[in-house]
Amino acid sequence: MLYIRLPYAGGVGDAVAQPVEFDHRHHVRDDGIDCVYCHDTVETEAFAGIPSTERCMGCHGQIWPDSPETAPLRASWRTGVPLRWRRINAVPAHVYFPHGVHIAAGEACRECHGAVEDMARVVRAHDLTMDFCLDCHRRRQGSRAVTRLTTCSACHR
Amino acid sequence: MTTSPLLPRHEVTRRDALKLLAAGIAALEAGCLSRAGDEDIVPYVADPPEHRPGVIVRYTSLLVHGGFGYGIVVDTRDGRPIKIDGNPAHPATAGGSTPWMQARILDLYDPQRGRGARMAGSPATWSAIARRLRELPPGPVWLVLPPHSSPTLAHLLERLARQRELHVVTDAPLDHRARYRGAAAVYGEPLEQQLDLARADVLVALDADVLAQPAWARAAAARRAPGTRMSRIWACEPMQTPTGTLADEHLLVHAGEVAAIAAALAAELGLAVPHAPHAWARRLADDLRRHRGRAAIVVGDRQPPVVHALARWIDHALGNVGGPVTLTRPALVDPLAGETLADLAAAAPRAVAVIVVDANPVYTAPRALDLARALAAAPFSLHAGTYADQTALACFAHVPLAHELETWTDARARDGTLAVGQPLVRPRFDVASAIDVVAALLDDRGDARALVRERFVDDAAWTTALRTGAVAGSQAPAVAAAPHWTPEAFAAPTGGGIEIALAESPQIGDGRFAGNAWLQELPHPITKQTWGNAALMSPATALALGVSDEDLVELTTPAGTLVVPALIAPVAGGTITVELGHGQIVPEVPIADRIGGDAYALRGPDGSCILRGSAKKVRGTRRLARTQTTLGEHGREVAPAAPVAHWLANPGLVAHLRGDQPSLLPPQNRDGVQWAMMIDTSICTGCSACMVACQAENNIPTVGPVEVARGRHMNWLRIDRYERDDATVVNEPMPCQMCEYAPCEYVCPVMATQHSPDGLNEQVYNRCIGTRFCSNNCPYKVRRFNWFGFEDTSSRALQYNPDVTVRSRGVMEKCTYCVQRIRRAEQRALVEKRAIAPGEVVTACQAACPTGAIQFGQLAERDTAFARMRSDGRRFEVLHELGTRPRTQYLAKITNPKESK
Amino acid sequence: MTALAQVHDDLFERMRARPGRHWWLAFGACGGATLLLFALIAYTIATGIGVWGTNIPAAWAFAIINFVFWIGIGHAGTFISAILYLLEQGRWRNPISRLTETMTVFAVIQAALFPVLHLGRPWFAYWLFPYPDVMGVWPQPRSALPWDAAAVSTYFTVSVLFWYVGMIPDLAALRDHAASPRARRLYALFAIGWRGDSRSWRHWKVTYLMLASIATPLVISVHSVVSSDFAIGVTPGWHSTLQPPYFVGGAIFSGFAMVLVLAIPVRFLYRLDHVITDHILDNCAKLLLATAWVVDYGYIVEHAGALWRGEPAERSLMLGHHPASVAFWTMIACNVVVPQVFWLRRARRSTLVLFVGSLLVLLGMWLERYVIIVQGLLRDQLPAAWGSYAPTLVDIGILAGTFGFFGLLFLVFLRFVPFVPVSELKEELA
Amino acid sequence: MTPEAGLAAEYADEHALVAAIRALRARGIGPMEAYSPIPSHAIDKALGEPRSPLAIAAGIGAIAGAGGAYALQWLLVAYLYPVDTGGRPPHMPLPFTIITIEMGFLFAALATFVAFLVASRLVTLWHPMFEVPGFESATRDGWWLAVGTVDTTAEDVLRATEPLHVHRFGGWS
Repeated sequence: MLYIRLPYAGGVGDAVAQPVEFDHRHHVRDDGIDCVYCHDTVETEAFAGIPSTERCMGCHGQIWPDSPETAPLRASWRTGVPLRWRRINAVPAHVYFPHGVHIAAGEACRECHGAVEDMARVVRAHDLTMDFCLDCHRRRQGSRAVTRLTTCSACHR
Repeated sequence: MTTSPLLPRHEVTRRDALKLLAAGIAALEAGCLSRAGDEDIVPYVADPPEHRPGVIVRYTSLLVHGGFGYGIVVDTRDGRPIKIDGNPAHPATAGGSTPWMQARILDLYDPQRGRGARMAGSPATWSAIARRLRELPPGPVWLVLPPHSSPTLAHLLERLARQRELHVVTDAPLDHRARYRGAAAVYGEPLEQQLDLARADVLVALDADVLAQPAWARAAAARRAPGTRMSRIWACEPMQTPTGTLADEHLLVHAGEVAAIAAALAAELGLAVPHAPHAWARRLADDLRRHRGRAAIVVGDRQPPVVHALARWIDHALGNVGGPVTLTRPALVDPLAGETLADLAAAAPRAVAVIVVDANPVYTAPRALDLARALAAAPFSLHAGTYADQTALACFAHVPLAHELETWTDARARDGTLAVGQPLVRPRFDVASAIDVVAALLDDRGDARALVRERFVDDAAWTTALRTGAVAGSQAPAVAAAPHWTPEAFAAPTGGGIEIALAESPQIGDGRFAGNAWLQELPHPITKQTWGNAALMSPATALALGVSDEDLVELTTPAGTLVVPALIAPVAGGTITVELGHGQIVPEVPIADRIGGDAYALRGPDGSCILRGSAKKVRGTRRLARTQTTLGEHGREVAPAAPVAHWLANPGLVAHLRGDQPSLLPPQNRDGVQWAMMIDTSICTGCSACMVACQAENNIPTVGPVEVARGRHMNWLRIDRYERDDATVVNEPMPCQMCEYAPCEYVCPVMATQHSPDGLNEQVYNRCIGTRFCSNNCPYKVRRFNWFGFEDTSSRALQYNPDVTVRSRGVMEKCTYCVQRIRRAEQRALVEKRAIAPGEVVTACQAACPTGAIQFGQLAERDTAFARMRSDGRRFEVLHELGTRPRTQYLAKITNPKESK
Repeated sequence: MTALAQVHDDLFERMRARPGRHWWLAFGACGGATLLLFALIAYTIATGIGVWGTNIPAAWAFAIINFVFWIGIGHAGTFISAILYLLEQGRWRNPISRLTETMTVFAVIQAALFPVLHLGRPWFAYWLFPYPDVMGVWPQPRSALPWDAAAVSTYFTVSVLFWYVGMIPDLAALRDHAASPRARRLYALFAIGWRGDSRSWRHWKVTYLMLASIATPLVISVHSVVSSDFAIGVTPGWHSTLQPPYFVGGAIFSGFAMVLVLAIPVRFLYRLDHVITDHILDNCAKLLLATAWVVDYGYIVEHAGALWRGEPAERSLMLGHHPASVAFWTMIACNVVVPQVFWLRRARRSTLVLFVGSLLVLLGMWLERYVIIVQGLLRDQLPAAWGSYAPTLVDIGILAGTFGFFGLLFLVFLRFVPFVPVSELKEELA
Repeated sequence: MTPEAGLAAEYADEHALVAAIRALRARGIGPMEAYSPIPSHAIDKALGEPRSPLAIAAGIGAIAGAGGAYALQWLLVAYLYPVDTGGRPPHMPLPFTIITIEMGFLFAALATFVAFLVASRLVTLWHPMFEVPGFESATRDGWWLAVGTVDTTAEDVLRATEPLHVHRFGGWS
C-alpha cells in the first residue's frame, strides 16, 4: 500500500541499458528532429511506432557511418537481426493505451513521457498507475462524473 | 481489402512480427505494476509496405470444403491472420459463414499439425519426400484426392496423366455422387442444380440441410419477413436439422421413406411412377401447384440417385427451372469419373506409388477393404494430410498438408465462380499442398504461386481476383436441358430391424475437423451435445429399447457394431441417427483421439449411410457433455412464436413482453451513443457460426468434455433451443442482455462489473476477484467463470486477438458486445474528427451470421437494418417481467404453415 | 472453609483434571481433520476452485453453505450469554455461558474461512475493504458481500471481547493458584493484572453489561445481513422478504443443537451434573422446540407464498419436483419431525435423546442451506440455463475439516481455560 | 485513588470489610481500596464511589463509528468514483445503512473495552499488592483492604477492625 506509492515501485527514474546509446537530447535538441519522424504512427495508431533499422540507417548510412556508437545498428542491418530495445514506459497487459487518440485530443507527449528531449537516456517520468490516468482524464472532462473517458472499458477490455 | 504480393522480404518481417507477438504474449503474464525495462520492443529491420503496427489489414482468400471454394476475408494483425469471415463478394458465402469456416483459423496455429514430415517412421523433410516423388520409377501411380474444382490441379493432373500411368481415386467419405447420378439419369449428364432462393416462394428440403450453405441461408432468410411474400419451407427428414427448425411444415420420416414421399409427390404432380399415396406429399403437391415456377426442391446427398432424379423431374414439371432453379455443368472436375478405393485396394501392390492427399481413407472407407494393408503393400505410399492420422500411420511417408492460409490454391464455388486463395503467413511447419505434391510428381519446380498464376491471362485479372476474392463473371452458364426419363421401379426400404441413418456431424463434418477443439466443443445445433456423438432416437424408440439418455446402446449392422450412449432427440420413430467423424484412434491428435464412437464401422461396402440393423441396450452409461438439458418453456414466455396468419390478426401479440416496467430507480440515460442488439428468432437456424466467431474474436478457451459435463463451458454466446408446446422450435441466441438495470452489477462487491455511459454492461477482468455473485444474480446465466487457468500457452496463443485480454484463473467473463471493436471505431472516429457511422461497428456474431438474424447498432439509428428490427412489432424482451430492461432484444418467431383443409 | 472457597476449589479441581483417554482420542481425531482441512485449502488455492463441484448455474455451493451454517451456530452462544444475561436468567445461563461464548467464537472462525476461500482470486480478498489504493476503485456498498464483511468482523470482534472480558477474573484466579511458575506467568499475561479491586469490579460490571447489550442486536443483525446475500438477488427461492427472520430463527435453532452437542459430553466427562443441571438441558430443549417452529413456519410461508404469488419460476421451484429432493425431505424430517419429541418431558431429560436429536437438527440445518442455495440456482428464471450440481471429495473434505478444526480449538480451550465462569457462579452464592 | 503503598488487611467476609471501611472513613483515614473475589455493591457504597461512566464511552464510539462509516461510503461511491451499477443512484441511503449500523456496534464495543482498561488501570502486570503474603486469596475467597498510610493511629484503627492479618506493603514493606 505504501510501497506501491513510492516512485521506485512505479519504476520512475530507473536507468536501463539500451542496445544503442541513443541520446534524445542530441536528436531532438541539436538536430531538431520531430518526434513523429521516428515514432511515425503515434498520431493515428495505438502503437507509437519504434523506428526500424532501415529508418535509422536512412541517416546513419551517411552520418557517422563508422562510429562505434552506431555499430550495433549496422550489425542489425547487415545480419537482418532486429535491435532489441528495452521498453521504458509500459502499462500492464490488461490496459489498452491508444496513442493516436491522445495526440488527436491535443495531449502533449510530455504529459506522460516527461521531457524526453532532455533525457540522455530515457527514464520513466511517471509511475503510470491507474490513478495517474484517471486524474488526467478527470481534469480533461472537468468533473468526477463517469463518462466515455472514465468508464472501465475505455482502457480495459 | 488489398492484395498481398508476398515478396520474400515481407516473409522475413512477417516472422519478426511473430517474434514481436511472442513478446506480447509473455507480457500477458506480467503483473499489475510494470517496471521499466520489463519488456523488449523489437522493431522491424525494414518497414514492410502496407503494414502499420497494430492495424487490422483485411485480405481475401479461400477455404475449400467438399471440393467447392468458399471465399473469405481474413483479418491480419502484424502479419498474423487472427479472424476469418465470409467474403460478401463471393457467391458461396455472401458474407456469411459457417462454424467450420470460423474455426479454420484455429487449425492454422494448431500444434497438432506440427508433428512434421516423416518417412519410414523417422523424421524427414518435404524436400526429401519430394525428391522421392520426382525419382519414382515408371509405372502406375495411384492418387487419392477429395473431390475438387481447382483448375490448376486439374491442369497438372492432365499433364501428369500424359506423362505416366495415373489412377485418380476421388474419395469423399460422404458420397456426393448420388446427386450427379440422379441428374445424369434425368439429363444424360451430371448437371448441377443451382438455387436462387430469394425467388423461391416454396422451398422443399428432402433430407437436406439446405440452409447450412451460408449463401442459400441468406437468400432464404430474405423471404421470411412475416407478410404476403413470406416463403414456406417444407422439410421431411429422419432427424431435425437447422433447416428443419425453420421449416413451416416439418415431417420426421425414416431416411429410407424419403424416396417413397418423393415418388408420391411426383405422382401427385403427374409422373407415372410406382408409389403409395401420402397425405403430407399431397398437401405439399397442392402448395407447389399454387406456386408453379416459384419453388425449389432440394435433396440431400445421402439420398439415393432416384430421389434426386424425381426432384429434378418435379422441378421441370413445375417450371421451376429458369425460376429459382437453374442448371449448369458441375463445378467439380468430372464428379462421376475416377476409380474407387476398392480398385485401389486391389491394385496397390502393383502400383509404384500410392499417394493420399487431404483424405483419411483408412478411417473413412468401408472396413472390409482393409486399406491399411493395401497401403502397406504398395512399394511407396505417401499421405499428405492435416494430421498424422490413421492413414498417415499406414503410409510409408507423411507430410503435413498446408493450410489454405499458408499456400496458393484456387477453387470454384458450386455455381462455378472461380476464386484464388492466397497465403497470408509463411507456413509454421514443413508442409506441402496438393498442388505441391502433384507438381513434385511432374518434376515441375515452379512454386504453387506460379502454377496458380498461370491460369490467369494478365496481371490485371490476377490482382483483381486477389483484391475482390472472386473472378467476376466466371460462374458456369445455365444450360437448357430437358428431362428425358422414365423412372425405373426403385427398391422400397427393405429388411427388418431398425433403421440406422448415418449423418455428417454439424460440428466436425465427416471427421476432417475432429482435431479442432472449437468445433469439438461447439454444442450440436439440435442436441446441444459437445465432444462426441450418440445414438439419437425419438422418445418412442427409446421407450421401445428401454433406454434413457446416456444409457449405452449397441448398434449392429451387417458391417459391424458400435456401442454409443443413447440421447433423445427429434428423430423419426424407428430410426436411430448416429453422426460420423468421431471415435478416431489417433494418438498424435489428442483433441480427436477416442472422442465418441466410430460410426464408419457400421457402413457396408457400398458406402451407403442409410442402413438397417438392430439396436439393444447394454450395461453401463456414459456421461454426455451437453450444454442444455431442458427444452421446454416451463410456463415462462421466453420464446414466443405464432403462425403468420395469427400474427397478422394480432399485431399486439408480444406487446406485453416489451417496454419499460414501473421502477423505483431513476430513469436510465438513453441519449447520445447507446448500443443495443436485435436478434430475429424467425430466421435463426441455430447453425452456431456466431458462437465460433465469438470464440475466435474474444479468445474464449475450450475446457474439454469433462468440464463441459460439469457445467463449465465457456462460450459467451449460447443458442438456447426451445421446443414449444405447439411443436414450434425456437432458436434463441443468448449473448449478454446488457440490462439497463443489470442485476449482476449491484451485487459485485468490488465494482468489477458496471455500466458504461453508452449502455454496455462492462466486465473488468483485472478487477474481478471471483465471488461469482454476478452469475448467481444473472437471470439469463450468460456469465462464464475461469474455474482453472484455461488460457492457452501453446502455439494456438498466436491466434489470440491482441485487442482482448486473455482472462486468467478465477475471474468472471462474458459477452461484451465486442467492446474492443466499438472502442476501436470510436478512436478511429476521434482521430478522423467525425462521428461513428451507422453500421461501422459490427460484432463478431453479427458478421458471421449467414441469415442476418443478429443486428447491432445505436438506439438513435434510423432506417438501418437494426433500426427496422428495433421498431418491428415482433420485438420482445426475454424475462421482461423482471424489469431488467435488456438492451439485447428479440423478434418473435413467425411461421408460415399451410392452412390445412 | 467458606462457601466461596468450596465452589472455587470444587470447580477448578474438576476443570484442572488431567486430560483422560477420551480427550486424547478426540484431540487426535480433530487434529487429523484439521491437517486435512489446511491441506485441502492449500490445494484449492494452488489449483483453482475448479476442484470444487461449483459450476454455472450453481456458482455457489458448499463454501457458502458452510459459511452460513457456521455463522448460524454462533448465534445461540450470543443468545444465551448476552440475551439471557440481560433477561437476568443467570440461574440457567451462567453455568453454560462460557461454553456457548467459546462455541460462538470458534464457530465464527470456521465461517470466516469461507468468504475468502470461495473467491476465484482469494489473494485479492483485501479489495473488499476500502484502503487507499492506486487504482482509484473502491468497494461497492450496494452489494451484500461488503455487508457480510462488516457484519461478520463486527460479530467476531464483539464476541471475542465479551468472551474475554467475562473471563478476566477467572484467569486472575488461575494466575493466583497456578501449579507451576510457567503457568503462573502465562495466566498473569492474560489476566492483565486483575486484582479484584472495587474500582475494576465496578467498571467490569458496566463493561460486561454494555457488551451484552451490543451483542444482543448483533444476534439479529448478523444473520439478517447474511440472509441478504440471497434476499437481494433475483434468483427464485432467494428473493424473499422472509429470509431475515427465517435465517435468524434457523441460526438460533442450529446453535442450540450445537450447545447441547457440546454441553452433554462436557458435563459427562468432567462430572459436572450438579453444575450443568438437567434443568438447564431441559430449558435448551424447550428453546430448540420453539425455534424449530420458527423455522417450520418459514417453510410454510415459503411454499404458501409461491402458491399464491404464482410467479412461474418460484412456483416450479417450490411446488415442482425438487432437483435436490433427497436433501429436501431429509431436511423436513430433521427440522420438522425430530424436534417434536421435545414436547415430552422424558425426552428433554434424557441426555441421549437430546444428544442424538441435536445431531439430527445440525444435519437438517446444514441441508436447509443446501436446499435454499443450490436449488434456487439450479432452477433459475431461464429454463434453458438449468443445470445440475454434484460436490467433489474436496468439498466434503473441507466441510469435515472445519468440524475437526472447531473440535480441536474447543478441546484446547477445555484444557487451558476455565470453561465454567467460576466468578459468576461464586457471585450467585452471595 | 488506589494506594501504591501502605497497610493491607484481610477480613473474614464482606461484612467485616465493609465495617472496617466505614470505621476508617469515619476517622477520615485514606486513601483506601478494597479487593474482593466478587463484585460487591456494599463495598462500593461504603467507599462512596460514583457510578461507572463507561456507557458514555460506548455512546461516543457508536456515533463515531456509524458516522464515519456512512461518510466513507458516500465519499467512495457517491463522490470519488460514482460509477453506474445496475442503474442505482450514486447516493443510496438504504444500503449504506447496513455497514453504518455494523460499524456503530463495532466501535461502541471497542470504545467500551478500551475505556474499561484505562478506567480500571488494567494491563498493569505487577502491582505492590501482589507482594502481600496471602493476597492471592483475593481471587478465591479473601476480602482485602488497602490503606495508603502507615502512621500508627491509622494502624491502630485498622487493627481495631479485627482483620485476620495486617501487612505493610509497597515502599514500607
